[in-house]
Amino acid sequence: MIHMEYSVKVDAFEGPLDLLLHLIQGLEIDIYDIPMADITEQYMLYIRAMNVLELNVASEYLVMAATLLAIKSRMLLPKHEEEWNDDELDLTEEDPRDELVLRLIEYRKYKMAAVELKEKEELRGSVFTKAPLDLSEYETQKIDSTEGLDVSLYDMLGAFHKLLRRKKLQKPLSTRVTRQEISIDKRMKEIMMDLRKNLGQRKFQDLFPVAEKSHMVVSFLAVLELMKRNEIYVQQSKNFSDILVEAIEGVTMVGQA
Amino acid sequence: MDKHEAQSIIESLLFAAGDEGLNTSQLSNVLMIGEEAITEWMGELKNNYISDASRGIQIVELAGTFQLATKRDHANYIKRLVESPSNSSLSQAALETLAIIAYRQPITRIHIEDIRGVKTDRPLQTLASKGLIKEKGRAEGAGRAILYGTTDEFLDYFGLKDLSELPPLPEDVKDLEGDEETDLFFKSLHNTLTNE
Amino acid sequence: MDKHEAQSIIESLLFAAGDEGLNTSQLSNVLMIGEEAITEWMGELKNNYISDASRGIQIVELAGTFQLATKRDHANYIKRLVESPSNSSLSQAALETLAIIAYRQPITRIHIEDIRGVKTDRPLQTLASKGLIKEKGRAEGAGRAILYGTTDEFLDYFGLKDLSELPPLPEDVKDLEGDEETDLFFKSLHNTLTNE
Repeated sequence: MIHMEYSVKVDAFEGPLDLLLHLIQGLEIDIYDIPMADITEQYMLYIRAMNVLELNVASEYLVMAATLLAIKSRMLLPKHEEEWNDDELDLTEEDPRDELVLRLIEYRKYKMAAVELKEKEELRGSVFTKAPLDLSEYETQKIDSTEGLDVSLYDMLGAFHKLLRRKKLQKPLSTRVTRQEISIDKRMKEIMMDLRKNLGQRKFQDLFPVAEKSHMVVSFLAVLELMKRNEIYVQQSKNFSDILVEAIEGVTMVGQA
Repeated sequence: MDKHEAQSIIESLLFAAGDEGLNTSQLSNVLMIGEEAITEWMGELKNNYISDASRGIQIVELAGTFQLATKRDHANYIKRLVESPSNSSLSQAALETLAIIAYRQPITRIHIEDIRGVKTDRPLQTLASKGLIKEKGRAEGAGRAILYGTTDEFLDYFGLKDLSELPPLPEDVKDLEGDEETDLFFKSLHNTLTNE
Repeated sequence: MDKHEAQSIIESLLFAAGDEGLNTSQLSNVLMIGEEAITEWMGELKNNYISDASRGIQIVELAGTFQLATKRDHANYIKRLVESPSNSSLSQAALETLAIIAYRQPITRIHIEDIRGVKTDRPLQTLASKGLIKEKGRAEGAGRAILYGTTDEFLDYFGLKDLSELPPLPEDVKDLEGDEETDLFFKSLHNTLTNE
């Protein structure tokens, strides 16, 4: 569970540039004069932390780490010996950070634009339009082929999206939920029975025999409740291996069941 | 709430409700005003729409529900709109109908109308006459309703080899009639199970 | 045709067209009135709807068309009555990608990824399947990479008349608002680190 929780939260970053912007803001430093040692240290700290948390650190983050280290070391190099062409020197001397700064500033523009788009999305969402009327009674002629038609797959997808955005009128409550619900209590008993029949142990996924939403939800809640009541024990030996569910009373219950 | 405001809210509610309309009890619930008062107001409102020459829509009462509809006087203009040399493109109605059929085939007209919330005779006719959809059998059950599906012409026109080349629907719209909350939960649960 | 009548006809036409909307040239054809006059009228009409407190609907301009829509003030009443739509708002990744495409179109995936600093296949797929972006040709050169651009549905989705209504691209902003989710992450990360 912990693993899942964090992998959701790391999505809060939209990549290494996003992470860097966050660090720059957190450290309250000037984006045009980034202290490379500090920022690199901070950045590496987070990369390491992601490793500690066993998060999958995308390769882009590692590439950026290498870039930061390279810039840092270039800045530590002694300045070039004065060369014969003194005049040119000041003009051509490049700050190793320039490219990174440009990238950060460029990315930040679109990150801000995305915020504005989000506001517009919300505003638009509070205004409701309606479906076109069926005007078949007014129709007289039809063209019986796709000839001259000028629509693309994108037009179709756009129309579909528009349909999905339309607000639907609520159906009367009576027609809504009629399916038979199974209770969590009942499912808990079933699960315990099931475990006993299988020498007190089953794979987690085997506790979801019915591929029906409500049943799966109830099964899941039943498992949680049983864990809470210390009636079962859930374990996973390593990432991605099977999750095993064990009855805590163990095999001794088999005889009594 | 003054009368103007109530009138304005009723108009927007009826507008959003579209073909399904709203009955007195729904209006009463949303506006938190007694049903009797609603009935009285609606009568008055109906007259207002009719007598106001600058209004192109009116309130009609059908099977106990109130709906907005265009005024009959304007039928000629709507006819002209339908007949006007259209921009060689499919209407929004036809496109969304086509999308529903493409992703949910085989599917009946009733089911399509459930999803769209409006009558769909005309779009179906248009699409069939252009050879983009066709009858693909009959549904089980009493009505033995026609099941619609897309044609080879459809694939051809959109440059698809087969239906599997249709772009996948975004995760969040896959289950059109699903209950969102369970969907979200179901999805993460499903992911957990299949990741193991 | 007097103004009242014209207004009434336009209202019924817009009502019939629904979210497909009508553009100036369609209105001009049906009403047999020059486009300039239509433009002027529509401006006036838009104001009428807004200033009339007893009207619950308004005229909005979306993706180059005029459409009727409910007034924003009534959103809360309508929400009591309708199911929330099945599609949720766009993810941060999708919004960023869309912003880049909107301001830099036509643009290739590689170029977008250069700007964002991360892979962008998934957001592009989501945006395309929602009909918010489309292929706008191919780039010159070896790979002939797909060039992406925004669609009419993009404009509609964000309530824009046309691309010129996009807010100017923020130039150099000093402060980015930290969002809570990230902060939360940092906090728990910090705790984990200090526990070691």
